[in-house]
Amino acid sequence: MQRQLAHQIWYDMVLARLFEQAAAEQYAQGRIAGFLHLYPGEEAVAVGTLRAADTGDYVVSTYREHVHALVWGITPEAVMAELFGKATGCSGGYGGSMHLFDAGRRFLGGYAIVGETFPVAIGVGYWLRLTGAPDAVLCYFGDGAANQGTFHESLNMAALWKLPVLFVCENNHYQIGTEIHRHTAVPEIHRHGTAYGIPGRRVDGMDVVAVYEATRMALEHVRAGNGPYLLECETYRYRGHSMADPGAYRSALEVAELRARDPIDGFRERVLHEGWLEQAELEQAEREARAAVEAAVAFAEESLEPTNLEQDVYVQPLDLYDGTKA
Amino acid sequence: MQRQLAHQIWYDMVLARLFEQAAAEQYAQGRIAGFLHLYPGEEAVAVGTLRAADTGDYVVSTYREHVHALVWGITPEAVMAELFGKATGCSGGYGGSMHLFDAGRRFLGGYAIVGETFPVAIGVGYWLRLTGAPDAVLCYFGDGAANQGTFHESLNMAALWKLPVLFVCENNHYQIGTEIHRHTAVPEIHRHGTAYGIPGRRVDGMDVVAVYEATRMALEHVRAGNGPYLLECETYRYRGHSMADPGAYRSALEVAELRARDPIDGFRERVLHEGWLEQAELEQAEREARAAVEAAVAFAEESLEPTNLEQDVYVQPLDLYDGTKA
Amino acid sequence: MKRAHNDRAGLVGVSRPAPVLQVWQALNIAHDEVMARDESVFILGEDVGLYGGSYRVTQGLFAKYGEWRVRDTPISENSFTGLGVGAALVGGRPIVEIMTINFALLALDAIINMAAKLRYMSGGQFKVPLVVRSPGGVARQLAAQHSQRLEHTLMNVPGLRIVAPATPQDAYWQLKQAVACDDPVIVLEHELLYFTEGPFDPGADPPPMHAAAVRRRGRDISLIAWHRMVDVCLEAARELEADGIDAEVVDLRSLRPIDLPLLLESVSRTHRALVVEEDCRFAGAGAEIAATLNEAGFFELEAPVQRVAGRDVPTPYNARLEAASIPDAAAVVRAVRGLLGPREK
Amino acid sequence: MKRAHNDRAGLVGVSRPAPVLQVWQALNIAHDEVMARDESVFILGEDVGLYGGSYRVTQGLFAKYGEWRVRDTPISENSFTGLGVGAALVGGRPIVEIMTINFALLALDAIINMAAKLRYMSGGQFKVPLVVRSPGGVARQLAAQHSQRLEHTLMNVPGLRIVAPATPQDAYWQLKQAVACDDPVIVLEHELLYFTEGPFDPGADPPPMHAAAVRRRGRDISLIAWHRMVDVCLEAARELEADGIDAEVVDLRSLRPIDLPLLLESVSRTHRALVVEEDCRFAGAGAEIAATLNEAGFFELEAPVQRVAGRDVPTPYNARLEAASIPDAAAVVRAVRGLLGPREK
Ligand SMILES: Cc1ncc(C[n+]2csc(CCOP(=O)(O)OP(=O)(O)O)c2C)c(N)n1
Ligand SMILES: Cc1ncc(C[n+]2csc(CCOP(=O)(O)OP(=O)(O)O)c2C)c(N)n1
Ligand SMILES: [Mg+2]
Ligand SMILES: [Mg+2]
Repeated sequence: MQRQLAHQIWYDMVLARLFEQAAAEQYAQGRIAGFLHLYPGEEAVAVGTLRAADTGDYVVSTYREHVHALVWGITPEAVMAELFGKATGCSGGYGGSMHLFDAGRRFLGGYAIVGETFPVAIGVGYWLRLTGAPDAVLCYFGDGAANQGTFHESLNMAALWKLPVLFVCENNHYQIGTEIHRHTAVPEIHRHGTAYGIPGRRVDGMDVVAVYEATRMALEHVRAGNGPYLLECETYRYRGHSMADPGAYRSALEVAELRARDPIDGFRERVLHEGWLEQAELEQAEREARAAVEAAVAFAEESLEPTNLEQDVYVQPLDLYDGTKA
Repeated sequence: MQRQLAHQIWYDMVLARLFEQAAAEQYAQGRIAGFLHLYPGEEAVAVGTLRAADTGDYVVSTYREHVHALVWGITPEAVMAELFGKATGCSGGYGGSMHLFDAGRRFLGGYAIVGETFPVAIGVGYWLRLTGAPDAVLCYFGDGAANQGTFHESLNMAALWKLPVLFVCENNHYQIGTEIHRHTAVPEIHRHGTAYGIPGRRVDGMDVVAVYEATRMALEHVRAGNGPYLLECETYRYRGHSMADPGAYRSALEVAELRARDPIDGFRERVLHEGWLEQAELEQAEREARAAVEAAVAFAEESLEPTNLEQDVYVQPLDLYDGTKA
Repeated sequence: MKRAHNDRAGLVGVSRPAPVLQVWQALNIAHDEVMARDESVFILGEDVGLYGGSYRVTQGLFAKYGEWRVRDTPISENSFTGLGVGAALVGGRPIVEIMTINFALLALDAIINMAAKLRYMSGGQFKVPLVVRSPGGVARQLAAQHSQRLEHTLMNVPGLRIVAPATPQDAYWQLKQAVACDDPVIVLEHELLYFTEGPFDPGADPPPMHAAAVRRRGRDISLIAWHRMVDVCLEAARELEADGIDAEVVDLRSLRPIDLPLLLESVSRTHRALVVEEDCRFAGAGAEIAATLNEAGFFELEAPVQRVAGRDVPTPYNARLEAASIPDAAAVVRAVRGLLGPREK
Repeated sequence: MKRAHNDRAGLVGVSRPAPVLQVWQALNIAHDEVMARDESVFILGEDVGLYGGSYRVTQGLFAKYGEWRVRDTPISENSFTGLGVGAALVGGRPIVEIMTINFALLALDAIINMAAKLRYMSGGQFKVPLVVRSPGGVARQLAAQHSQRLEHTLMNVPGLRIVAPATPQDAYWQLKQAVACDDPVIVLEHELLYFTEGPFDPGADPPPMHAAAVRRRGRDISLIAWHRMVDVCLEAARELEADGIDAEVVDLRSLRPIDLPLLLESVSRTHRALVVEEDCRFAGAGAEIAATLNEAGFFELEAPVQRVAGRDVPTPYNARLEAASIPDAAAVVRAVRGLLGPREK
C-alpha cells in the first residue's frame, strides 16, 4: 500500500472514531437531538470502500452515514453543524443526522427509511447507463435492510439492465435488537446475489485493507459494464443501535470479543508492521483529527440556525391558503 | 394412477377449459364485465396441484383463479354467478372474477394486486404453526409476481419460521406484455428459493401427472415440518392477459407451438395409452362438464343481483354522517 | 420500412393531426414532444414500451426512442418509482407510469418519503423533476382493489403538486407543464376519460398548470368538480335549467394547490357551492375544498359548502351497486334542489 | 430466577399496580390481559419481543408468552402486516406493531387493499379482527421522514376503524376494545405521549371505543383535538381564561368514525368551533371534521369552523423550525381571539 493512501486511511479511521465520540458527547449535552446512529467499530467499511472509489462516483447511504460523509469529503464542520441543526450544516439544518447531503460532491444521502437506498441507487445507475457516463454508484445498506422488498426489486432491475451499482452490505449482525439469525433465513447476505445473477463476496469488514482491495476489484467489475456487484462486509457496532438504545440484548462478552478485533488497532499494527508509516506519523495524524473534530464542534456551536420554515419545499413556492391571509 | 383420480383430473381439465370458454362468450355478450383473466393452456397447474392437496388445506390465489376455485369444489354455478355479479355468486356479487372466496372450503381468494398472495399465505401458515394444525397452504403466483417485494419478504419469513406453505409459481412466461427475460434477471423462478434456503424444483406445467406428482412430494416435505417449498410450473396461456388484451406481443408461431403441447390433449393420450380410462368415459365426462357449464350460465343468468350497497363493510356498521340525515 | 408518422414529433401513435382528439392521443403527443425536445426525459413503467401502455398513452414511443428511454419494468412499483427519484436527483426527468393508482399504494414511500421530501431535507440542494402519471377512479366493474382514488392521500403531502386533467387539451398542456416543472408532479388521470374526445389545439396558449377553469357560467350555485365528475355536473346543470336554476361548473384541474382565487370569485357571484367528488365522502378531497372555502369564502356564502361524494364503501363489483356508490347527475340535481329549494320558494 | 411480576396478568412490564401510570404501561397491561384471556391473540412487529418494543409497550410479553405469540419480525412491513391479515382471516387475532407510522407507508397495500376490503369483497364471509398499532406524529427532531402523520390517509378508507388514545386510561380501554373488535382497527399512538402520566383504573367501565370525551367544559368555543393537541388546547384554554373566554376542549379519541353527536352537542352550547391538529393543514384530518361540522352544525354555528394545523411543510430537523411547524398553545389562543374577538367587543 502506498504511504499516502495508508496515511489517508489512517486519518479517516481516526477522524471517524473521534467524530462519533464527539457527537455522542454533544448529544448527551443536548446540543444534538433526534435519532443519532453512530459508527464506532464499523469504520473500516466506509473508509475501505470509499477510498477505493473515484470522486466521480455517487454515494447513497443510510441514517448511519456520518462517516461516509466525512470520508467522501464533506467537512467535519458541515457534518457537525448539521447534527446541531445549524444553517451551516451540509443540509442547512433541515435534515439532521439521518439526512446528510452534498449535491456537489455527489453524496446523495442520508435515507432513514430502511431499504430506500436501493431504488435511489439504481435510479442513479440507470441515469449513468442512459447517458453513457463512466461513473459508478456505491449503495450502502445494513443486514436488516436486506429483508426489505426494495432489496429484491432493485437488485433484480440492477441485474436486468446491468446498472453500474456496487451494493455494499454493512453486516453488523443486528437489526436494532434482532440478531441476524432471527431476521434472515440465509444470513450470508452476499449469497442473495445469486437470485439475480449478481456476483458477490464476503469480506472481513474489520480489516480496512481487505475491504479496500475487495472494493477495487468490485468496482472494476462494475465499471467494465458487467452490471452490479454485491460486497458484504462483516462488521460490528460497539454501541447500541442509536443513542436511545442501551444494547442490552448483547452480552458483554460478545462486545468485548469484537472490540478485540478493532479495525483501528488492527490497521495501526499492520501499518507499523509493513512499515507504511511511522508511529510518530500516526500520532501526528491523530492530533490533527482531534483538532479537526474540536474545530467542528466549535464551528457548529457558533453557527446560526436556519430561520425560514417554508423555504425549499418547492422550487417555485405554492401559495396555499392557511387561514391567516383571508 | 388410479382410475378414479384420472377421471377426476380429466373432468376438472375439461370443465376448466369449457368454463373459461363460456366466460369469454358471456363477457363478449356483456353479461360479465371488469377485468376477466382466463386460464386456457394452464389447466394442468391448478388441477395437478389442487388434486394433490387435502381438503383441510388452504388455497390462496390471484385474479386468474376461476379454475382454482372450481377444482377446489366451488360449484360452477357459484363461480359463474360471481362473474355475473349476482347475489348467488361465491362472493355475493361483491367481488367479481378477481375476488372469488369460499370461507367454508378454505378458499381464501382472489387477490388482484400482484404479490398479495405471499403475505396472506404466510399469515395462514403462521396461524397453522401457532395452533399446531396439520394443514398446509397452497400459494399461487405468476412469474411476474416474483419481482414484487412481498415475494422476497414473505419467502424469508416462511423459511425463517418454517411455515407450511407450498409456493406454486404459474410461470406462463409473461407479465401481461412483458416476456420473462425482460422482467426477471434469473428467470428460473424455483432457483430464487436458494436465497432463503427454500428447496424447489421446476416441473412441466403442461403435464398434469408431473404436476400432481411433484405436488405430492412437495406437500409431504411441507407437512413434515420442513418449512416451505417452491414449485415452479412452466406453462402458457393461450389467450391474452385478460379480455382487454389481444396479445399482439407474441408471435402466432409461438402460440401455435405451445398449443401443440396442450395439457388436455396430452392427458387424453396418456390416459388412453396407460389404459386408465376408455375413450367413451372421456367423452361422457366431457358431456357432463359441458352440461355443468351450461347449467352454470343459466343459473347465473336467472339469479338475482345483490341490493344492499352498505352491507358487510363492517361486522358492526359504522354510522357516518353523509349529508342526507341532518 | 419506417412508418412515416414516426418521424414527426407529435404524431407517434396518432395517424394524423385532428382538431378533435381523445385524451390518450393528446397524452401520447405530449409525451412525444417532450421526449423529442429534451433528451433527459425518459419513461418507465409496466408495459409502457413494447406493449404501448395499458391505455395506449405511450404507443409508438418505444420504437421511436428505444428501450433506455421507454423502459418496461418488472412489477416492482416501489423500486421503479424510487428509481425515478434517484434519476431525477442527478439530472434525469423521468416520467413514471404507475399502471393504475391502486398500485401506487405500494409506491407511496418513494413518492411521499422520498420525492416530496428530498429537496427540503437537503436544504434545497436538489430538485426532483419527477412526473408520476397514473390512471385511477371507478371504471367499469373493476371491484374494490381496482377502483381506488388516492387524491386525499397525495393532497396532504407538502412537496407534491397534483394535476387532474379531464380533457384532451388539458391532458396535453398539463403533462407538458408537469415535465417542465422542477418539482415532483403527480398527474392523476381517470380510467374512463382516455377515450373521451375533445377539441385539441397544440398551438393554443396554456393556462397556468394549477389554474381551474369555469366550464359553464351560472348565477345560482357553483358546482366544483374534477375528472369525470365535471361531466356529471354539466349534465346536472342542464337538468337544473328546467327548474330555472343556473349552475356554474368549475373544473378544478389541479388538486395541489387548489385554485382558491377562482373558487372565491365564483362563489362571490353564486353565493352557494357544492363539491362533487367520486371518492368516498369521509375525509375525501372534497373535505379540504369545502373546509377552506367555508373559511375563506365565509362572507360570500349563504350556506356552508355541501358535498356530493362517493358512498363510504369499498367499490362493489356488481354494476348497479357500483353505479350507486358514486355520484351521478341525479344525485347532484337532488343536492342542488335541497340546497336552493327551500330558500327560493 | 423468575421475576414475581411475570406471573400476574396485568403486570408484566410494570412492577406494581398504581393509580397513576404512563401510557406505555397502560398499553403493556392491556396487551397482557388480552393475551392471557384469549389464546388467539398474538403480537408481531420489529423488536416487539426480546427487545420489548421501541417504546417498551410489549416489555415482558416475550418471556411470558413465547416467540410464537410475540414475534420479532424482519424489516418487511408490507409482508408482516399482510401476514396479520392472513392470520386474521382464519381465526387469529393479531396485533401488528408498525414500529412507527412512517413505515406504514410501506404497508398500506396490506392495510387498505386487503384488511379493509376483504370482508366486503368476499360478500361478508370473513371477519378481519386485525389490530395495527403504530406510534406517530412530530416527536423531537426526528426530521421529515420520521415525523409523519397519516390520519387523513387512513380516515378515508371504508372498512377501517381508527382510534387515537391520548391518556393511559384510554390507551388501556381502546386497545382492549380494538382487540375485541371483529373489524380491523388502527390504533394511532403518539410518540411524545408514551411517558405521559395519568390516572388509571382498570376496573372502571369504558365508554364506547369511538366516543369522544369532553376534557374541559366551556361556554364560548369548542376546541376539537386528539393526541397531543388535546393538552395544547387545555393549555390554551387556561390562558384564555384571562381574557374571560371559556373554552370547551373535546378529545376526539376516535378518527373513524368521528363522534359527531358529541361535537354537535358541544357546538349547540358554544356556537363556535376550532379544530386543532398537528398534521399539515391542507387535506389533513381537520378538513373532514370542519367540513362535516359546518354542514351538520350549520344552525348552531355562528361562524364556520376554523382550523389551526401544522404548516404545509415537511418537518424540519432544526428544533425551532420544528416547533414552528406545528401548533402550540399560543397559536390556539391567537386563533380563538381572532374568532371571538371582533364579535365580542
Ligand atoms: C422501513 C423501516 N422500518 C423500520 C425502521 C426502524 N429502523 C431503523 S434502523 C433499523 C434497523 C436496521 O438494521 P440494519 O439494516 O442492519 O442497519 P444497522 O442499523 O444495523 O446499520 C430499524 C428497524 C426504519 N427506519 N425503516
Ligand atoms: C401491484 C400490481 N401491479 C400491477 C398490476 C397489473 N397487473 C395485473 S396482472 C399483471 C401481470 C402479472 O403477471 P404474472 O404474475 O406473471 O401473472 P399472470 O397474469 O401471467 O398469470 C399486472 C402487471 C397489479 N394488478 N398489481
Ligand atoms: Mg445491522
Ligand atoms: Mg405470467
